[in-house]
Amino acid sequence: MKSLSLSLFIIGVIFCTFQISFGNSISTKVQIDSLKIAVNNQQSLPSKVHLSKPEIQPLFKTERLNVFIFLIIISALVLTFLFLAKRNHSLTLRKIAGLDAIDEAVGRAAEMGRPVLFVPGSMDVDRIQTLAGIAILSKVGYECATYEVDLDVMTRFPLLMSTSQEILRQSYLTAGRPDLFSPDRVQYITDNQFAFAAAITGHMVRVKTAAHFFIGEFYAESLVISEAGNTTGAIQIAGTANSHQLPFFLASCDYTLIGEELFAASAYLSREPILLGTILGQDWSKALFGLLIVLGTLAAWFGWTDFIHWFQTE
Amino acid sequence: MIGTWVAAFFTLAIFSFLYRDNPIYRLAEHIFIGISTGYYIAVQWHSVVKPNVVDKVLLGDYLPLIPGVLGLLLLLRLIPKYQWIARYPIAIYIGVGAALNMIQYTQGFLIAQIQGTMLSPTSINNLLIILGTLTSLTYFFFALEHKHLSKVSKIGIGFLMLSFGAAYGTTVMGRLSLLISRFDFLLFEWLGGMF
Amino acid sequence: MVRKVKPIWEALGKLDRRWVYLFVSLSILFPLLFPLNLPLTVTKHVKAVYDRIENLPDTSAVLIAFDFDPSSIPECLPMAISLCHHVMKSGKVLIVYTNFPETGPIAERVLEPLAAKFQREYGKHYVNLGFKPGNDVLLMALGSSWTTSFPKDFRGNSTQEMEIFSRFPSYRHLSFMVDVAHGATVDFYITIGLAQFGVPLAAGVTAVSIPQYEAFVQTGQLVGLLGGLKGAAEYEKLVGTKGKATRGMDAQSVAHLVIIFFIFLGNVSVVRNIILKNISAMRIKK
Amino acid sequence: MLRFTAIIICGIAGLIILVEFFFRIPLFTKLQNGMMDWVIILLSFSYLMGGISIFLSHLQRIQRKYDGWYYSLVLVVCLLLMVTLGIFVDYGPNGAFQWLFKNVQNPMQSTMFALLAFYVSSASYRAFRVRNLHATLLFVAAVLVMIGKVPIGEILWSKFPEISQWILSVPSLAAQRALTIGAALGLIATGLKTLLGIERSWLGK
Repeated sequence: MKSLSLSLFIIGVIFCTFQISFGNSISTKVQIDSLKIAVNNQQSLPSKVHLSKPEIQPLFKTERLNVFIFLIIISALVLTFLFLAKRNHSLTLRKIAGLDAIDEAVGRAAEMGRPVLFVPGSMDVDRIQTLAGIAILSKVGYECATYEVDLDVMTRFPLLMSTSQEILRQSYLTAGRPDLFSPDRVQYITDNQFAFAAAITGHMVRVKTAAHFFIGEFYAESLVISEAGNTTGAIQIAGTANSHQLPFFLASCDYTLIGEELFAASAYLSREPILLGTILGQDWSKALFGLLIVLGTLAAWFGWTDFIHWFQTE
Repeated sequence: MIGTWVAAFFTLAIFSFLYRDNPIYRLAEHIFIGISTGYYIAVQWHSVVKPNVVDKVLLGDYLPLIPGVLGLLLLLRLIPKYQWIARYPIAIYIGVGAALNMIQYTQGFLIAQIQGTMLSPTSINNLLIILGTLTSLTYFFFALEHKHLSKVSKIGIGFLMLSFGAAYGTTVMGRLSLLISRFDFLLFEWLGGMF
Repeated sequence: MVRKVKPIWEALGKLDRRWVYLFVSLSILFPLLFPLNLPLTVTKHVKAVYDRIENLPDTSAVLIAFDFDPSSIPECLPMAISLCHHVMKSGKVLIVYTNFPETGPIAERVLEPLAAKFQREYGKHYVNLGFKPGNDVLLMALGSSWTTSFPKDFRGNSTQEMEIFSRFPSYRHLSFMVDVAHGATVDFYITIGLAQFGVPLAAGVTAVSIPQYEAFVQTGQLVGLLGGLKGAAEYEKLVGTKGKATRGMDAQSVAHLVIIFFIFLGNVSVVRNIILKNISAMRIKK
Repeated sequence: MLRFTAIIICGIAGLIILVEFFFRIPLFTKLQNGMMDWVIILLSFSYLMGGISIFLSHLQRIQRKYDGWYYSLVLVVCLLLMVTLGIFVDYGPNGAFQWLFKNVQNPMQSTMFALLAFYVSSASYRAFRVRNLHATLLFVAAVLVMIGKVPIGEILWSKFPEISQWILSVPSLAAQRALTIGAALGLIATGLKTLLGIERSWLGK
């Protein structure tokens, strides 16, 4: 009860400060006449003219109708799939090709008897891509446990290190080999961007790791790591949503999860309803947009321009 | 002149990382973080806290006191015990940011880009743009496991590879321009300055 | 039987990386010391920006946003200098501000010499508002008025009495703007500046962002696009100044050739192996 | 419970922006303008908080004598020097504050990214292998764009700049458009979940 009253008090304080600061406008009569939708003189405001008070303006800014409808459709799709994903857990995505590449990479490392290196991105746990990286770390951990391969994890933030340790402990347990897990193989190196990259390249060359995973949020240091890793001859799997870093990963890695494929792979693995629902909602929105593009192309071909005009932004 | 020498020293200190990670580089790195963080704090004071809050309050307009106080609450996030208070000021700008994102990216990015792809497929280029956009979109479609969809997304990955190839080329171009300007500085402003 | 690959091909693919550093450095130093002055043609995206500013009526105001930090000075600063040069030379009113904390003083160092050259009066013909955080939120606030968000300009004198802001009280009154940016700030000038306030814009971006903003030129959301050092050099040529960008282009040309040579060199052994494998495969089939 | 209040406030703040965008209600326009000025001030304080947290974390390293703590000492001294110079001494164009910014911070920030030019060039040589069709397409597009974007390319063959521009404005444009649509959808969905309180990571622990 105490916290309820306290929170109501806080909302009250903030609301009445709004009222004080903009008091005069609330007390004035909300322009009821603007509620009467003026049917004919629907004159859209040329932005150059200073906002002189034209006569009755319709309440709803009709020139933004298409934005309104798009937002409603996308929200409806995302929310329905969120709801569905929460209710029945059989809802899933298609197989992501990158995940087979992970099995193959760990298998190869087992053959060569060399350890595997995993870098969950160069950002902390509060980033979405890092969470996706950790979801894939748990699968790699599971594979390494079954193939009895050593797994080194290098992180740039202490919080990410402890989270990765917990994730790995869990996946070694589910693989039935808790004895193989050693927490000190998960290291926090430094929070400096380039020193972190230098430490990783040093580790790869020294320990001669056979498979490298660079999955998470990377910036300019991605190039330093993937180039050095490539020259050691190891098989490399990368994944990030930062499109500026994708060209380098694509050039120097054997398989790369591109942009949303990273989130789809982590949703496929973790089955986490919110992430799964969001991806499905976005997918069907994309399907709708694809349909709109096809319709628009036909409209443009046959000259039916007011269909295209409907999408005209201001 | 001293300024140019100082700048040249720090430029070479950073370039020394190419050889290997060394104490001079670490020292220069920490000096950089210290100076830049101090700079950002001073700039925030002079660009917002002073003109928009302190000066206005001194002139008798007490309205900005409210966001000012909320801002001070934000600083409590540094003290673990009172971290929860900072949630309220953060809530305001997270909410504003989220709503702005929704409006902006629907109007300026989604609708405008989709409308930009509604081209009459008479010219080869238009056809390629339409085909490329649709096939690339199917590459990012994860909902259905569909036989011939995977063939379509194979074409999409082709377009994506061309696009990332172009991005690789422009990135090399951009990074080289940075290196050219550092050499330009070392050659003409530093060494040139001496002759 | 696959013929044993001669060690020379293998060695070429395995040179130590410091050789690459050496060749790239030489490929930049030589053209800087002995300029080649290679001819440069202006592309249509850059010409479109120049024509738009040139044909604006003299009473119009143009905003040049300095949205880059020191790491992008080499590509973005020459663009900003030649754009401000052009706006001042053609007699339009110039407003400058930045979303980056480091760039207030940099803008000041650009505007001072130009204003002296074209006798432009501060507060009447041009103004430097300096930095303010907020990005898209700041732009939304500027939609209603410059002076509430920027009570003081970069030099600290109050903006209320300035003649510029009585003639152009808010962002909506701009006729055109160019966002010289190293990253995503262009996005909200498109989604808010253009879509909500109706101010047309062009962008001057680092080379890294060229592919991304090409799509916005095609939809007409961007009037034009200056890309990387080459875009800056082209605009310098249009405006008739010989700045740092033009000087850097020779080195850029030679460096590109060296990098392309290394890409081919790296792939020589790979391509040879593929060819050899195909030859031996065909021989086995026969 | 208190977390719930923060989510409500976040929702209300977002709602005001959304309502103002779609409906002409002068009250909401006034509220939005007021809120924009508030958010600018709050953002400024959040950057201040970021700077102070860096200061505190390095201060802690000095007290606990982590290895390399003397580097942190240098960092803390530089930070305090800049803050005192900037806020209390002289913020003007020819003061020590701007001198340090111009001659220490600027060159290092530019050089750090210039380093990447070396890594890009060595990566192009050692890592850029034509392993499969995808890598070949990447290779072809990269080389053609690079050769077309410099004056010497035009001298070698007048068609190079046209090819380079064609790659950027047709195939690359189509793929970038798909990426832009995907990214926009991601941001809209995240914005929606944040306003409805489904996405709570910003609340922290």
